[in-house]
Amino acid sequence: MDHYLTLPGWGLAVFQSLLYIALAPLLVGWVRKVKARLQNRHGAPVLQAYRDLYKLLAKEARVAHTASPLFRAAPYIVFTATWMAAATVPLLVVDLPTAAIADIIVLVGLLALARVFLALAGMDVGTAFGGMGASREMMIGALAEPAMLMAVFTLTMTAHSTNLSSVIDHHLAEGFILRPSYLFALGGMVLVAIAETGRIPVDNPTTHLELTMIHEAMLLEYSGRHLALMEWAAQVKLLLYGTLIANVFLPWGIGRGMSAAALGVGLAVVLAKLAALGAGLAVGETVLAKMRLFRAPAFLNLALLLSLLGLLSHVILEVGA
Amino acid sequence: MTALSLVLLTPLLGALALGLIRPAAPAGWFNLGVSAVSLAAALWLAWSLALVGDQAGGAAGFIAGGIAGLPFRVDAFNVYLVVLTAFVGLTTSIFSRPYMRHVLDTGRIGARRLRTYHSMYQLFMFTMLVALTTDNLGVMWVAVEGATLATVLLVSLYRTPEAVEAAWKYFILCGVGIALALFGTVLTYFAAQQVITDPAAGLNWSTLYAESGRLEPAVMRLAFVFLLVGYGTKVGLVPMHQWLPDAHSEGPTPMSAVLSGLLLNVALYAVVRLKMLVDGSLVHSGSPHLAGYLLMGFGLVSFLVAGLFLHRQRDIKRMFSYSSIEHMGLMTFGFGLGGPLATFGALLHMLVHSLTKSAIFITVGHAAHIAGTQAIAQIRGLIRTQPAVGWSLLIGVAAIAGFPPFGVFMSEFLLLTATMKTAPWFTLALLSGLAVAFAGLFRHLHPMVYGIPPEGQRPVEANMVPVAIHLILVLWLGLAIPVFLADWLDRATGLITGTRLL
Amino acid sequence: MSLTLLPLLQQLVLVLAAIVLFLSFVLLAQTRLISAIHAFAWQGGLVAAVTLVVAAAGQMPHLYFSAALTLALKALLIPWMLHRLTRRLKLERHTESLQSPTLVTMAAVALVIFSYWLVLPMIQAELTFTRNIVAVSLAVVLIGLLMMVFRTQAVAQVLGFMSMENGLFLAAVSATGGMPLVVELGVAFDVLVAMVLFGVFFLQIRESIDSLDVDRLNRLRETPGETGAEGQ
Amino acid sequence: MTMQTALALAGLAVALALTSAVVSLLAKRVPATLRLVATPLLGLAGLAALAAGLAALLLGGSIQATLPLGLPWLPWHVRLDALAGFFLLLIGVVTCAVGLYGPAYIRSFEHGPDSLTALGGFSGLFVTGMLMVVLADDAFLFMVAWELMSLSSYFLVAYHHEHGANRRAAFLYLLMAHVGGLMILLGYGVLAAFGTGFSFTELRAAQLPPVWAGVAFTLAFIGFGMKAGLVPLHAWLPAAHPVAPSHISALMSGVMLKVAVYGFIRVVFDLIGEFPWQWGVAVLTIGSVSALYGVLAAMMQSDLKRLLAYSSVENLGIIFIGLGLSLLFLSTGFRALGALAFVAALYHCLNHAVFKGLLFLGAGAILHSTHEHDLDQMGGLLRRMPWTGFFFLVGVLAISALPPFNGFVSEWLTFQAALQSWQLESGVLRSLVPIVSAVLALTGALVAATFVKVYGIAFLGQARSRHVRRARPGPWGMQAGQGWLALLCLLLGAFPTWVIELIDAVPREVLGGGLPQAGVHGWLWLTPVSAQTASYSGPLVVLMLAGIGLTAFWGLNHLWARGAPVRWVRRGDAWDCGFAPPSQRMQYTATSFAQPIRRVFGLLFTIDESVTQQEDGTARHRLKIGDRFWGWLYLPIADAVESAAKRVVRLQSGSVRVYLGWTLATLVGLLWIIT
Repeated sequence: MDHYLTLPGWGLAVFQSLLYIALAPLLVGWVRKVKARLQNRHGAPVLQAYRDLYKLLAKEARVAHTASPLFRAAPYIVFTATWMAAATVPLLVVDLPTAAIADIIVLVGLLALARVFLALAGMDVGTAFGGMGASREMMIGALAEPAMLMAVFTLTMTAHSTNLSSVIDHHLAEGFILRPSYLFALGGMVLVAIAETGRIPVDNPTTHLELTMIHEAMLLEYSGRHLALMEWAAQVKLLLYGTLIANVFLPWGIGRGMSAAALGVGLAVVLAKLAALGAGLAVGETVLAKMRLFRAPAFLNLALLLSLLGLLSHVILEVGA
Repeated sequence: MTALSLVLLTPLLGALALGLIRPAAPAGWFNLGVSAVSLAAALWLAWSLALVGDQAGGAAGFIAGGIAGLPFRVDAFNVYLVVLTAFVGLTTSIFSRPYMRHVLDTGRIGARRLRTYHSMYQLFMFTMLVALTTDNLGVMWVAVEGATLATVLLVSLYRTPEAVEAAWKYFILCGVGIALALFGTVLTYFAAQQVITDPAAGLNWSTLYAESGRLEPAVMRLAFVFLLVGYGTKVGLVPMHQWLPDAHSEGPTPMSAVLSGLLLNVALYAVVRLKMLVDGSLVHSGSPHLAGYLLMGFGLVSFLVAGLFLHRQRDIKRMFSYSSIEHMGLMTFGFGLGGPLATFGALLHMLVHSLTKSAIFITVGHAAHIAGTQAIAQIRGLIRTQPAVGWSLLIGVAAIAGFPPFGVFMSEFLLLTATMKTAPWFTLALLSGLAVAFAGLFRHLHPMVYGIPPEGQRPVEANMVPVAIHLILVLWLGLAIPVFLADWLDRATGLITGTRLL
Repeated sequence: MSLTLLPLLQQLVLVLAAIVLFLSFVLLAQTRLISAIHAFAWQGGLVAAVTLVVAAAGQMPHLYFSAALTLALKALLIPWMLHRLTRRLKLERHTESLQSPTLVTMAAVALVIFSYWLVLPMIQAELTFTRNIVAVSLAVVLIGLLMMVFRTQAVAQVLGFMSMENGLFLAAVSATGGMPLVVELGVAFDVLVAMVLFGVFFLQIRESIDSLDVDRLNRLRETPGETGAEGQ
Repeated sequence: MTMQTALALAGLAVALALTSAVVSLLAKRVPATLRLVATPLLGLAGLAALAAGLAALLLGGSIQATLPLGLPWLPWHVRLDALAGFFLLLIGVVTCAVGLYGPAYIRSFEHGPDSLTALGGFSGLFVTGMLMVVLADDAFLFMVAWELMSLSSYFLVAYHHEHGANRRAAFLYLLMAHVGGLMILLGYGVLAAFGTGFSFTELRAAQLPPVWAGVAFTLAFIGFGMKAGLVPLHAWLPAAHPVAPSHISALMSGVMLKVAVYGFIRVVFDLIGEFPWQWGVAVLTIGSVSALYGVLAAMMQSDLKRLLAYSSVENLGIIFIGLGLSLLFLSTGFRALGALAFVAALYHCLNHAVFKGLLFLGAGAILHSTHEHDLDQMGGLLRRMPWTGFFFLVGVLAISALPPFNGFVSEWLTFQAALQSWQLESGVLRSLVPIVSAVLALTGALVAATFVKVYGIAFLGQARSRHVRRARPGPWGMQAGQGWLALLCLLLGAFPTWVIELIDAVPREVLGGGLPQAGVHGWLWLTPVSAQTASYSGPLVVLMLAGIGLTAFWGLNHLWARGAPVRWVRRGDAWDCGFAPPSQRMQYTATSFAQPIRRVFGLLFTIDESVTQQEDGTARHRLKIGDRFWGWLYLPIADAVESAAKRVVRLQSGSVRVYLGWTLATLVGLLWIIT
């Protein structure tokens, strides 16, 4: 472990973390653009998400009379926790100190921390919608979180490590092996990612139709920079899940070492993978319809089942063999 | 022998004197005084026995002698019961004085009957002490029957239809039981005559015990069944127990305390003494542990059935008399199990049960006065009305239910571990019995002590000193058995089982 | 066992014991109270007679005293007291019929056989003479108990009880040649006191339930019922 | 400092707790005694226990002594070793907090109708009992202390006895405690039957045949599991814990349940010492069921303290999952992994003691100032009681296993242990463990949902009733008690390496090996197995969270704000999609919050829900959620006893002739038998 606790390592870690928040709106903009195209619309420019964020940051924030201090602290905590979670996922190169600080379980924990504060913030003002959103979010989170843990556990048990860098290293060293467990885990992970980032068919990020919203319901009372942070955190989360799928399940192309070439190649490859994933997401959102809320547990149960099958097929089919 | 004479004469003379004292107030005090002198004499007796020490060869020492031509024998087994009897007799008489004054004041009895009460109280003590100390099985029978006769009038003291009914049942059932015991005694005598030449010594326990190996097993087996059913009725073993709850619930409360705390012990003492004879006689026969098995069977059945009875009680004193049956069952089981550990446990259990149960009955007496009834459904919120009574009842019941740090736990611990060693599967029965009995007690106890008392419930004048003394003793016994007492019980154990524990 | 081998006095004891047993049956089946008391007195007398014969046969002088005691107590004093009580309670004409007399008698017969069977093992000890007496006295005790179970009248129950005592006396005298004197005295005293107390209770019961039917003494019980009130 | 001093300190703790009990006798005359003397003494006892435990853990080794009490041939043995030391520490931590919190809380009882002496006396005895259980070194003293603990806590549960429900709870509690105690006693009996005596040294030396070892294990598991509230023997727990005064609830839930864990560890790991893998599977299964059922049941509750009690069932489940994993690894020869799971379980014990203590104290503070325990009546308390609200939030985050608080660390360690299951030989076990970890993950997520509900409903939003709107912050003592535990929540989460170094003495002593790898990379890095496998840096996570969060806050509110043309934060009515200003009655309630999850997991409960139309046209919603285990386990037993009792009382039919018949029948029957 000491070999990557070096000064350049730390520097690169900071750079990679900054890259996460920098790239996050881009991915969202890209997904929106592809989606618009698929729906035969022109759509906003890819960089529109940045402009929205800037606009929100510049605006004054309005806070309800009934809000407590927690309401104003929550955006910062949500943003920080999501960002920290993202920082642990190798984006360009592996073997960075951030992966040692927090492994995959901590990542899930940090995301849960963000979710808890998001839900609490939603309940703070005391509106019906806030409570509704929080309740639904926690229900979905309660089912998605174990599914996600199970999915990543499949990987970590294969690699005998929960450190994401080690997992990726293990994969790359092993070469391409067709593992049934990975297929299941990947399936579970994709479903979790869809649910957790609030995409169709579980939630709709563009809706404000009161009775179906989840994520938006919790943000209803936010405005200005608070809303910007919350939105930004959501975008980082989308990027995080994208990177997780792109770099952990399909790690090829990620940089191994600190050379500029490795970094460049890493960046290019990850951007390509993310673009493809984003396009896939857009296609999915276009062809699917949003589910009724009470179908969501079934959706997540499927995710949990897939992940668990992945884990079981690993311990039964792969270790024993 | 002087000490023993004093032990026996004090209550006898006291009974005669109390029969003559007319005014009520001094009679209560005099009763107390007689009991105190009895206790002093009993302690003296215990002290003189302690001075005798062990015989050469490790066997426990004893004092033998005659008073008025009758053989008496004092050893570790009975002397501790003598002291216990005298002690509980004293504390109960302390309680009885204000209690009976209250009864007299409320007009439930007149001065004449109070005189009967006091006289019979001491007579009852006398008969029990004779039964404990005599060496002659016939005299023991006479004394136990005498105890029945002395108490039967006390049970019907209030002359309510229920009291008369209870007394009648008590009288008939115990009379029949004791008659059967006499038949057993006759059979024992018959067996003894075949081996012991001196007809006068043929009923002496010491002689019989020395010769027990030669007694005819077939006769002794038969005899023991009669003795067991006979004295077992008096112990309150199921299914001969039916008199017990009636008699305990309808008599005056001090009587319930001594009946439950002492008389049952005396009857069990008789059974154990006789078991020792039978064991000696059967040792070479085909079924050497017959007596033990019978005791275990009766003990276990009593224990379990009484526990279930507790669940369906409506009268507080009845409830605690069933609890007495349960504990007598446990002791019987322990004595039946045999072995030094179980016997030690049973002896200890006798002691702590007597102390705790008499304390509970004393408290129950006050509780019934507070509520004006013995019906469980109408006794409510004692802790709020009179905390001393409520807490005593609660703690007393916790103690009798076998919670440490009270002594009952210590003896139950010994009995359970002894069972675990010799007959592990019985522990399941014991366990469920303890749980069932516990639930039965507490489900009724809770509403009585806790909650909001009904309107108009007022505290009564209560003397909680005896209760406190008893409970503190039980607590002490739960934390540590003093060396002299341990030694004492150990000698008794050695006497009963032939093996000592320490 | 062959009767012919026994001395005459012992034959007499056997005969008397047989009559005691017969009287037990009479007691059991007798419906008139007064007649039952008379039967009981006769039984007591016979027990005393057995004692006398045993004393004569075995040269046991203390048994003469015992015989006198039994006669006084069982044949005279207690029957007299019972008699007086029945008159005081106005029960002279009281009759009581058993529920199913045949069955009860059959049960008593079964008890007799059972008693005999019980004491069979003693045969090994070659105690044949006493064995039979023990069997008879055991039967008398058990029939007394049976009588208490089936008679609903308090006085009749007491008769059953006293007849049990007769069985005990019989056993003590014939099997063991009498208990030590002090015990005998003690037992006699207890029986007497018991009888006095029974008298007291007859009056108390009469006072409280206006009858001497023991089946009506059922207020104290755990099972629910029409009179299922607990003692308050 | 030597072990003698440590033992003396432990003795001092016991003595102080006893003194506290004795001093309470004065409270009848001088009510303030309880507040000014007895409860602070309890706190001091906690402090002494804390010191003794720390010393024992740091020094290692063990020390024995005997006391001249108990049976003549079995004096009371006491022993202080690392395992005892750890649990002393745990008891001490929470007792300290209670000592700080108690005086202010008790003040409200001084004018109540109930006896203060009972409250103080039994609190003292309760703590004494717990301390002595841990110190006991023979079965007899253990049982005495154990039952003393049960009995005195029973009196405390029954303290508010005006309500029938509380009395029933106390009854059920005592009954199950009694049965459990007897089971434990029998377990010791089995061990002793194959050994030479009842002291733990002799029990440890006993050689048991496998069948009897299994019996002893089963008895111990049932007995201690009953006390620990494991499903399905948990029914007493959610009934009893909430009804005690809150600081006692904190002790019961936070500490007493851990004493049960201690007993289980002592008997199974230490005394029996040999274990087949089946035991591990049994413990794992029961632990998983408890964890999942506990949290689901907690989710359904709307009574705050009852919810917390159910959550204790869940946490004990997690602890037993850890212990089960440990048994499984140890039985298959993986000593180091066994130690890992063992440490995880112990760590979670400590954590649960701290945060559950904190939450119960918080619930007590709410009760103290609003007299309300129903979540559906609360709301907006964060603004009324800011400190309590803040500390409670820390507790909520900790119990939800969120980094960087302590609950996360122990859950992380448990996951790490579970993830090593690939090393197991048997495929069945290998596939069992992942399922357990799935349950653990699901549990963790549901806990977060549950406590979001608690915090969101109680502390956020608007007050739902008048007395809650008027809530006042509690006295400083109460807040100090909570603050101390909240601080510990953070410290135990931020510096796991040090904590594990401390705990490590226990597996070294009990299992013969600890976690040598845990702190190899310095205090900053926690690497339980190896750095390659997993690492976590608590201090850095705290630092980064705080650093980034504060930087963002400062940056946006100060740097960025300078250029802002308009007012930076404006207060206004809530927007709420443009509907009318929301009233407090429009808020989600605890019941409605749980509704989606109730729909998903409703099958596990008996749910009786109905909506009735009132006369005036309004509708009334009624919801009753029952525990299915009542119908499955408890009621059948109660019915069986009841019907047996009904049968048996026929013996007492009232007729003297029938009684005589019984005598005759018994006599004849016995005579028949013997010949």
